[in-house]
Amino acid sequence: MAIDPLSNARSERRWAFAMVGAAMMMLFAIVWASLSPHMNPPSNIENVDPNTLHIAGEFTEDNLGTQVDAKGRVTTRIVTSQFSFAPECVVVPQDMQVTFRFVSPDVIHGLLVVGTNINTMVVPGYVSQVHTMFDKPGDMLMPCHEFCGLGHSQMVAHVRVVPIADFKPDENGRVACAEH
Amino acid sequence: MGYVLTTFFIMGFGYFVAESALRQPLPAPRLAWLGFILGIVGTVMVVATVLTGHASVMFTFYPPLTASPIFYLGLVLVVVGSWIWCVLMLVAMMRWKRANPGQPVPLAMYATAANAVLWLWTTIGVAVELLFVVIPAAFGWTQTVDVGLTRTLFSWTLHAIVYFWLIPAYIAFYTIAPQAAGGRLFSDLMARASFILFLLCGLPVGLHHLFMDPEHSTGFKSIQMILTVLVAVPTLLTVFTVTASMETAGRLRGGKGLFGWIGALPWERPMVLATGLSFFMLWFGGFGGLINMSYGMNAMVHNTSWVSAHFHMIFGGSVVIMYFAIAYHIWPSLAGRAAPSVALQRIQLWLWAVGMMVMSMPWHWLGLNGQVRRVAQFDYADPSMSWWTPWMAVSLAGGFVLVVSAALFIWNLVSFHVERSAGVYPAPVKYATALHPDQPVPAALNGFALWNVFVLILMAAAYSYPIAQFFILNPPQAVVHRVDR
Amino acid sequence: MNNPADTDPDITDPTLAAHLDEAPSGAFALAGIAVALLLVAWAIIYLFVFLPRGPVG
Amino acid sequence: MSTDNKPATSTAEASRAFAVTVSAAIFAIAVMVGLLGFVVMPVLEGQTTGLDSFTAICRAFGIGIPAEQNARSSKPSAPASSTAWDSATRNDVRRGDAAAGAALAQDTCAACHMPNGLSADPASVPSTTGLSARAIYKQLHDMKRGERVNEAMKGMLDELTDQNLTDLAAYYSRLPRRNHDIRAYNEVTPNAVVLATKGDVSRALPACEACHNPTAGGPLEVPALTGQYPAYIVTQLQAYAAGTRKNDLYGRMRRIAGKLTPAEIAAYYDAPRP
Repeated sequence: MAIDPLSNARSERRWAFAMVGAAMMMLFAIVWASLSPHMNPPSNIENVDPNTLHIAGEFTEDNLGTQVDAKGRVTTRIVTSQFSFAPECVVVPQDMQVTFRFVSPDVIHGLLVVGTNINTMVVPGYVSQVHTMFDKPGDMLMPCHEFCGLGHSQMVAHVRVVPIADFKPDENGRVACAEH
Repeated sequence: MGYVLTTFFIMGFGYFVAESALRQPLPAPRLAWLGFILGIVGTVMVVATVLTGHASVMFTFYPPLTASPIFYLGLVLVVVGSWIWCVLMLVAMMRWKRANPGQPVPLAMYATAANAVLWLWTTIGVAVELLFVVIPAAFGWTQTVDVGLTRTLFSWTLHAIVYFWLIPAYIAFYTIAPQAAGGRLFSDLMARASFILFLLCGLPVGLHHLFMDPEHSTGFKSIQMILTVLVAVPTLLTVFTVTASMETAGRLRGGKGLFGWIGALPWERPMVLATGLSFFMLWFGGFGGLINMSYGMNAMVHNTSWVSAHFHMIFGGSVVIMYFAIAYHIWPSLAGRAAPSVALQRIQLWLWAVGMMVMSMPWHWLGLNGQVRRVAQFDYADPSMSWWTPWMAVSLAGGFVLVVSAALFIWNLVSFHVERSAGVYPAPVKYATALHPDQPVPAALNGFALWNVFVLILMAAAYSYPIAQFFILNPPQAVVHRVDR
Repeated sequence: MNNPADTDPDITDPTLAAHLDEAPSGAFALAGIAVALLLVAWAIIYLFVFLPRGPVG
Repeated sequence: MSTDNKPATSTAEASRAFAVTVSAAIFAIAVMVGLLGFVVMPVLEGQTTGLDSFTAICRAFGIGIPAEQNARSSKPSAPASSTAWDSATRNDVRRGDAAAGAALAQDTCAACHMPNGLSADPASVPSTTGLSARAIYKQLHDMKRGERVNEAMKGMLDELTDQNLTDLAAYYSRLPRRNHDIRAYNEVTPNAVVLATKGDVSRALPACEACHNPTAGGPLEVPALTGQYPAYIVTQLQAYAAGTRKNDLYGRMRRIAGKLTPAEIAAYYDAPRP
């Protein structure tokens, strides 16, 4: 036989090592991002009964929106339902840690905030929680991104990021969007 | 569309391979026809319910939205039809092995059988979801749905299903394209290893579709992310092996130097042209996929047009264009006539690739900027979205090109039968020979027993607790939302 | 291995050897460039889109 | 290099060696992947967020420990509607006795709602046909609890038990839907038809029929409005916009009605479908 029968196996092996190396480089970058700057998927397994959300507790109608607690932590609670967000506009401070908590009383929804890494599914039966920080002020679009029924396309909300100086909680620690 | 086009194509191509590569008749052709009829009946049921507005739940179902039971039963029939195909493929391979003891199964058949094995594993998730959760809810036997469980079961199917769609294209890359280009397959063993890697790594990775879901923990998400990184490896191996195979063809035709062989390839042959265009689109599709699977990075693009762009590139582009090329390649031996116009076939392939690029490329950028998918209308008056309009127009233009190309494809196949000019009875389809045809094949790469054990172990590791948790933690369920009454 | 009917009688081992002394350098070059560009594109998105969008989780 | 030159046993041995090597490699990868995903990543990440290693690993496996115990908002508030679709309520509504409901309707409701469910005063008394049992039950329950304010109805409902409500819901949900011709109503403007069938994304207004069509798959308690009196729909939209009716879940209808102009409300929706 005129050509070396193992030469192709050698080339293949060299290529395979290079490719596994390339995959490992990406993996390393991903793991680093998850550990050091904390860029992780939202994975907070926390159950809540979708049928009685509105009766009592954290997600009753009057408790929604942004609230600053006694320790100064900012939490924004939003209910996604067919086919709107409640509330449709929330205010959050710039350069502060913000915790979003989303629930659904009916079907699967999902949302993202345009231009940020905020992205989560909202599954009935679970609280979806996202910790984040905004570094620029402005109104950001927050559309529903998972098909939730025939009114899905019109399900849109906004996140209004304001400088800390303009972020003024009332006596109950609550901040809401002004009428627009 | 995704289910029906692929399932029927793959079944047909599998039957063709089983007869042409093994050179033995198909076992139980009547059963094959039964599978086909089940598929047709199921498709009619699905299409009828969707068109009459009784199944506005899309093809990922989205429980607790619940459609007419006829919709789900139709899907079950399609899947059952494809299971018949799987069994026939495995029986055909075993018969051949019994008749040719100690001989390696021809690569095309081995890969087709690998796909059948993969599909049997893949469909378990959606079959369990439909039979035990969704269909009882659709008939009204149950009032609530464990949404986390249904999403997890669907994710079991959701990723491996695309490998089921993809593998026929890879079969063409490895076993048809090098032969069509006049060369040899660079390495038969590497091809087998790639198909096995698809089988192993394609299954335990479905949770990467649920990175943004609240019902799974960081641990299982991250191990499935790592396994997903590994699933890029067989594609990267394929890129090299197929490129090297094409290089042998180019050099045998007189190509010299580092890149001279590329120009020497017979690009006028549709199979060669399609392989080139397919690899070009695979780059973009693979790029989108690498971003999708990168754990935290998924947050930038989850459920946006980016994802649509990714699978239009990789499936609608690189895979479907190979389906076209395979159809052109095998039609002469099915019809008993030569192609009336290879030029029209080339035009059709070019239109498809250009249309798909023009349609999908803008979606990457729009998706990265927050254009969500599965939405019927946007508020283009909103300043944050007004700049999308021209890009959507570009995308739409690409869509029209695709429609023209699809129509031309149908004409190209019809023309085999209507034009008198096509007359010469062509030679039967040949499969590529390996560069070193006598390299011994380990028994493990000539069967699936060992690999099934590993799939079982990996699936158990990746999915056992993520599914069991719904029975252990018993999360609150969601009430069924009927969309058809 | 392969069916004898599949084998092209024109391509003999000496023919292969005569033509394939450079192979697979072209495949290494072409596939290598493609994969390198892929990694670069991935890194661009990672560094210039993903990281600036800030922490979540 | 043909296999024929070798004794069969050596090929079999080589195959076995291949299988063993591959098995070892796959197990090694699986173990490393497991360690990285369940130990290294969660522990390192847990250190920066103040979780001890044990908790971090448990959380990585998803053993029900939320990331942090959030300060629960403790502000007590009366729900807009106390109707909840828990399993008890769903079962009660499903098992309502239509015959008992018919007798009760004859005594209590027929004076205003008429025996066939079609009222004589379309502006203030709705058609009660073509509605699901859940839709009827929800409104009866809310009015009985005073969450939807209606003095006339409250007086009647005070006399009724929850079982009576489910029976009435069962009876009225079985009445045939009112048949009517859209063309008889000249108030329907093209704009209203667009809002009803397509909505308006610039105001985040979903199409009315995304929920109120009988086959829409909207919220469980949503009333189908294809047979409702236009005048009644107008008064209810006005009440939602003014905030005098507020028993809708999470203010969905209040927000929608609030975004509509008075002219749009006047141009009522009545779906052009059977």
